[in-house]
Amino acid sequence: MANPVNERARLLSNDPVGPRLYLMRLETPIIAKTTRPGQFVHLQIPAADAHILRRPFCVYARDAEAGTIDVLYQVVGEGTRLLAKATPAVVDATGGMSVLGPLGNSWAAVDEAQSGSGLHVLLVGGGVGAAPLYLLAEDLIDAGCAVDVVLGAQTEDALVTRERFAALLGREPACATDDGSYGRPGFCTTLSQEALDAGCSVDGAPFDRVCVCGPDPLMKIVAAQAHEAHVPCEVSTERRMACGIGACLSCVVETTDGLKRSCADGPIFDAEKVVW
Amino acid sequence: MANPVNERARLLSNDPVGPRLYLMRLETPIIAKTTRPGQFVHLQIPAADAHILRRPFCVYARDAEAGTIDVLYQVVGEGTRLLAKATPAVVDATGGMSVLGPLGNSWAAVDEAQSGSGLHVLLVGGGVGAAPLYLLAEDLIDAGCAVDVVLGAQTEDALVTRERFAALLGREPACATDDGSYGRPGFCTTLSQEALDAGCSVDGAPFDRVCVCGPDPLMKIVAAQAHEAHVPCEVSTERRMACGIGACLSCVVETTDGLKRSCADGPIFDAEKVVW
Amino acid sequence: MAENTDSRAHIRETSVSLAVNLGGLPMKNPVTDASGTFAAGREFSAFVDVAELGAVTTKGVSLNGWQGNAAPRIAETPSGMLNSIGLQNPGVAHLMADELPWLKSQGATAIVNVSGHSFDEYVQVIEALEDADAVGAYEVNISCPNVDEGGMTIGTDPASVQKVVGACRRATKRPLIVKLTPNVTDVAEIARAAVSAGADALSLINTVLGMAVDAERRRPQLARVVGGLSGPCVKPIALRQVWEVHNAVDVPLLGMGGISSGIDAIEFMLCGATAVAVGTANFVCPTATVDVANGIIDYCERQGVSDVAELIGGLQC
Amino acid sequence: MAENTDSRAHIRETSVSLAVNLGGLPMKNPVTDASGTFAAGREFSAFVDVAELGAVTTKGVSLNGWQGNAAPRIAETPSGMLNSIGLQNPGVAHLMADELPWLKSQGATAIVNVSGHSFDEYVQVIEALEDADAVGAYEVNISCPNVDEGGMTIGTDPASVQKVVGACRRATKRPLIVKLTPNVTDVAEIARAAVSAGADALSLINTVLGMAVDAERRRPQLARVVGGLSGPCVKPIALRQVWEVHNAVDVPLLGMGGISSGIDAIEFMLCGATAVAVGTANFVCPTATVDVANGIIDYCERQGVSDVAELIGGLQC
Ligand SMILES: Cc1cc2nc3c(=O)[nH]c(=O)nc-3n(C[C@H](O)[C@H](O)[C@H](O)COP(=O)(O)OP(=O)(O)OC[C@H]3O[C@@H](n4cnc5c(N)ncnc54)[C@H](O)[C@@H]3O)c2cc1C
Ligand SMILES: Cc1cc2nc3c(=O)[nH]c(=O)nc-3n(C[C@H](O)[C@H](O)[C@H](O)COP(=O)(O)OP(=O)(O)OC[C@H]3O[C@@H](n4cnc5c(N)ncnc54)[C@H](O)[C@@H]3O)c2cc1C
Ligand SMILES: Cc1cc2nc3c(=O)[nH]c(=O)nc-3n(C[C@H](O)[C@H](O)[C@H](O)COP(=O)(O)O)c2cc1C
Ligand SMILES: Cc1cc2nc3c(=O)[nH]c(=O)nc-3n(C[C@H](O)[C@H](O)[C@H](O)COP(=O)(O)O)c2cc1C
Ligand code: FES
Ligand code: FES
Repeated sequence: MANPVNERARLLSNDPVGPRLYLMRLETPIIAKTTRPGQFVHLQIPAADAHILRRPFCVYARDAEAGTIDVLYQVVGEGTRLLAKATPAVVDATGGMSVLGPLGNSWAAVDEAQSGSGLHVLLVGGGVGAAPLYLLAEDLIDAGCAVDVVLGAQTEDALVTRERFAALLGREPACATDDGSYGRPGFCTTLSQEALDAGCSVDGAPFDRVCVCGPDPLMKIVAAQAHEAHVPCEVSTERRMACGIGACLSCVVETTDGLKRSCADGPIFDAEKVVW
Repeated sequence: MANPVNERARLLSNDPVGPRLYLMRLETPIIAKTTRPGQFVHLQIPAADAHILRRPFCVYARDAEAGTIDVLYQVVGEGTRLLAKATPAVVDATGGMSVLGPLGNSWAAVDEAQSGSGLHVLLVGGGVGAAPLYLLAEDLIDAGCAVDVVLGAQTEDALVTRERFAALLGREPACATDDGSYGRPGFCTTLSQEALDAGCSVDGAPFDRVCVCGPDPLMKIVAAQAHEAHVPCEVSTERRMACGIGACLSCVVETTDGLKRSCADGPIFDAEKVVW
Repeated sequence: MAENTDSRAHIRETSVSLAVNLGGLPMKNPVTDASGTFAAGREFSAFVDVAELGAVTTKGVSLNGWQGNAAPRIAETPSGMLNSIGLQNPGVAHLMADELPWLKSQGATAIVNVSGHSFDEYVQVIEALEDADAVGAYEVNISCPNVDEGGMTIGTDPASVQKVVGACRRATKRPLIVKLTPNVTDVAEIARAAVSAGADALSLINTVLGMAVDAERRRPQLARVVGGLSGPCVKPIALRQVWEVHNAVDVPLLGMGGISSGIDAIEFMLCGATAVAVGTANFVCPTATVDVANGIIDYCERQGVSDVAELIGGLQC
Repeated sequence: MAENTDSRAHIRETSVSLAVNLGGLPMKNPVTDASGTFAAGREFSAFVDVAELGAVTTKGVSLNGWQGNAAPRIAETPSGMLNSIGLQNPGVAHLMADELPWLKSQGATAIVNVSGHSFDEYVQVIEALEDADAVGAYEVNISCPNVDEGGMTIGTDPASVQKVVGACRRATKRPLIVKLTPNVTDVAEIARAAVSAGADALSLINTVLGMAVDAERRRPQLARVVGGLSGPCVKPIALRQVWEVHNAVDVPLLGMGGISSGIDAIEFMLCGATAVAVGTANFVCPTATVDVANGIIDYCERQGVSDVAELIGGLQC
């Protein structure tokens, strides 16, 4: 892994893209070059000095040449509410936004794909958890994998990653919405189960890997489905983080190997090892 | 006095005008209409949620028609440092700046000028203390007074109110600079003494009033000079303020009538009553 | 300051039942101001209608008045402030002649915050106030230095607390709220002492002892060196102590410390507060009391809470 | 994490004399990290060169290691945070096998923060560490709950403090720093107890007990309900206690609590701290320790201070 750095980033854009969803583009030349799929950045909320903790977000997309990264985020609390208000002018006026990264490990699937060949990988993303799977899909396809994507969201307009995935895959990802406004009505775990049952949509071969990112309950169900199907599965954990670099032990994940730090030993863990 | 209001102001401009000096224009239609000379506004520092206290600033100029007020301020600490960084875009993005005002009393000289006639008034402003004298000069001249102005500053480029006063008076105010870069070298108390000795520059008549604003030591000296010359003198006090409206007793000024609240009983006090 | 009803903030209509009872004091809603941050309300009457508040808590009053401390009396700190006003007040006679009649004329409920430098002084202040009909309850501030005990803060010693509260209890039948200091090892112990001596309710927290330094001039920022910390920064400490006291005694609590929104108030109620006081936030925004009340209404409506009293002590852990 | 010297922050050259002596521990400058916020430094080595710091204070270590508390373990509060890590640590053997040799290889000075659930455990941890040559000083954290005394925090009772400090004192000749808890009525009394039992230096403050609530879900934000408050919000409390302790005892003090800039550090030194520790600020910015040291240099150069030790206790009041 590349050393993390603390970049003073310009905010290039920060726009609403769905219900409580925002897409932010940051100018972080070093992080844009060095981030691997699944890694995250730890952001300081701009112009909010009472909010001292950084906020962790996965990198959704990166453009090494332009030196930018994209973050897709949902407004859930005070910090993300303030983040959504940040404008390029505000961030410029406050001397840029402090972005620590790239942090954390990456999906083992990428290493495996690069050493082995022609893996069949199923990606399952719930809600905003779809974002970190995009970089993964890119790298897996580059490495010659066959990739199927299952996305779940509450409503159609929350399925904001669908088009990027469709463009990358050259076909529609399988989608489910809670309210049935798009794709299969209900939870996306039905789709992940069907995919595991049917095999890869490209050639019908059984999957070699499942990678999931989303709310804990979703990841737990998909991990169980993968276990059932004897397919190795990785999950991306989310814990409250202070340091983000492995020093404070705020972000522990219980695993069969003991307590692990989500920020430094993860966020990606072998699903078999996570004690849910 | 008009009731104070809490206006969400747009910041129209905020520009450096001298060494650590900034001129800010705020859109506060009600305050612009109701402010009397000597009154102040209590501002929330924008985009700085750890800085919970407001900061008090005198109104330098007002434009009732345009609905704007000007504040001239010096960067002295963390709050004013952050204020100087505020841009119209930042303030717009955070929903406007909270401005409480108009607060405090006004110069008795104004009432007196409006009831009596043809008063001769000497205004003495030290440093950024010159700002609150400008509105006073305007009202006094409107009321038919003869007004002389003495200004002191550290350097020529800190004499930022000089031109506005010159335009208003139709002649140059008497100026002193600590470093001698403009006007009389040394402190402006030499000039105030000379003025008291010589009488009003308009017609040589003795002054009926002295109004001073500036650092405490300056006000103390000028008050003594006025006392010596048997001229009534008012001073504008500066104390650390929390509420700004007379409730918390943070801002007390010791007077011969007991402790008074600078924010509500002042900021203007009869110099004879202040216990320096 | 003349009335200007149009520009004042108002507590909005709601079907949520907001009334609570604070140890015998009926409050139309759970929101009062924190003593010393609101004077007796008059200075805020251009911004809020004090009659709409659950009560108005007046600034600490002593028998013959105190001069308070030297200036500077305040300093800003991260998300908070320090004060060393030193309980400046003009004495109980002035309160009765001037402030209480005004509060009564406004239709406000008054909680009178009582201070003293000796056990006797507390009692004498209460005795004087027994003649005033506009007093809804007393809030006894035991964070004052006591000259009887060598200047020690009464509120840090259970025996002194019992003594002063007992004496005040014998002086009145009105609801007696005892205001605790947070600067103790075990606030529950102090709370039990106050209740055993007859407190009808407890209020907490008073300010936390703190200090600020002007590094450039190498001087303390406050003339009295040390002062009381308040504002959002102390909220975690206040919530913890309200929770501890709620688990230790059975009387209702008036919670305060850094409350600036309805959500903050709800947090205190969930930890066991029956009512809440808004202090430093009044300096941040002069409509803070009303804003907090409206925020409580918003929360209850959003969460389907029909009676705000359901929330008291409702923390699930 | 591989070295990447180019992007690290460094303490700059200065003619100001920065060395201080903390109760027998020579420090090349007054800046260390606050225990538990820096692990043993390795995680920060992409950002700072730990050998440049006055010392590296390691995370609290117990005899056989502790699991710590359930998650969530942290919450954000206004200008601060709460933590209930619960002193999770892998035990003293791991520290000696893994962390201390690394610190030594870096050329860093180590202060080892020692915790225990009984008087004996403290002593056993120190006895184990006496075999390690890379220990510059011990910092005994007396804010741990003590099973010998029914779970009470040792650091809140002068007799327990004397007992544990005395026992540690007998176990070592190395500099013994005792870390005080701020959650007491009278910190000076505790400080005197620690010094009378043989402490060479005192460090303060540890975290302030606090709590945070998730109003929407009506649950505490921390799994353990109550946690320790740290960060800028506690600085006024910390400065006050450092000042009180400085006026009460004669040993050097290691000041901490909300330090995030050189000016903050100077404030602590003026109140009586010989050295300072940077804690929560490391989470805000991973170069905080070095930034604080450089800020101290800036201040000294601007003010013409040739030896930083001149500032210790230099507050004028
Ligand atoms: C490795 C990692 C990657 C993430 N990637 C994304 C992403 O790409 N897009 C996205 O929308 N969200 C992502 N999250 C979640 C995101 O960090 C939280 O939604 C955000 O921190 C909430 O901040 P807040 O101030 O709005 O919430 P508040 O609830 O007000 O925050 C209070 C505290 O809790 C923490 N917190 C609250 N919710 C979470 C959460 N779900 N996970 C971790 N900490 C939390 C905050 O960081 C803060 O310290 C990620 C989290 C982690 C750990
Ligand atoms: C009625 C009144 C009118 C004023 N008018 C002007 C003006 O027109 N232009 C101008 O430049 N300044 C004016 N001042 C002074 C101005 O308020 C302070 O310079 C400013 O508050 C400093 O804030 P800070 O955060 O930069 O300083 P810091 O020192 O960081 O502030 C810390 C605290 O001290 C208070 N404080 C610091 N210095 C002063 C001071 N000199 N007077 C009052 N409080 C202070 C701050 O408000 C804050 O609460 C006025 C003050 C008062 C009381
Ligand atoms: C300026 C000021 C003056 C105060 N005066 C008193 C007082 O007279 N009596 C009292 O019991 N508490 C007094 N307090 C304490 C407050 O009532 C309250 O307990 C404390 O400030 C915590 O609440 P807050 O954080 O909302 O301000 C005062 C607080 C401040 C800030
Ligand atoms: C996450 C975290 C873990 C901590 N762990 C320890 C510890 O193991 N031992 C200890 O004595 N203090 C511990 N502390 C307290 C700090 O060392 C320090 O005393 C306190 O945080 C105040 O300093 P600060 O405001 O700079 O963080 C911890 C603090 C935090 C925030
Ligand atoms: S956030 Fe500090 S160890 Fe993970
Ligand atoms: S600032 Fe509150 S009384 Fe003057």
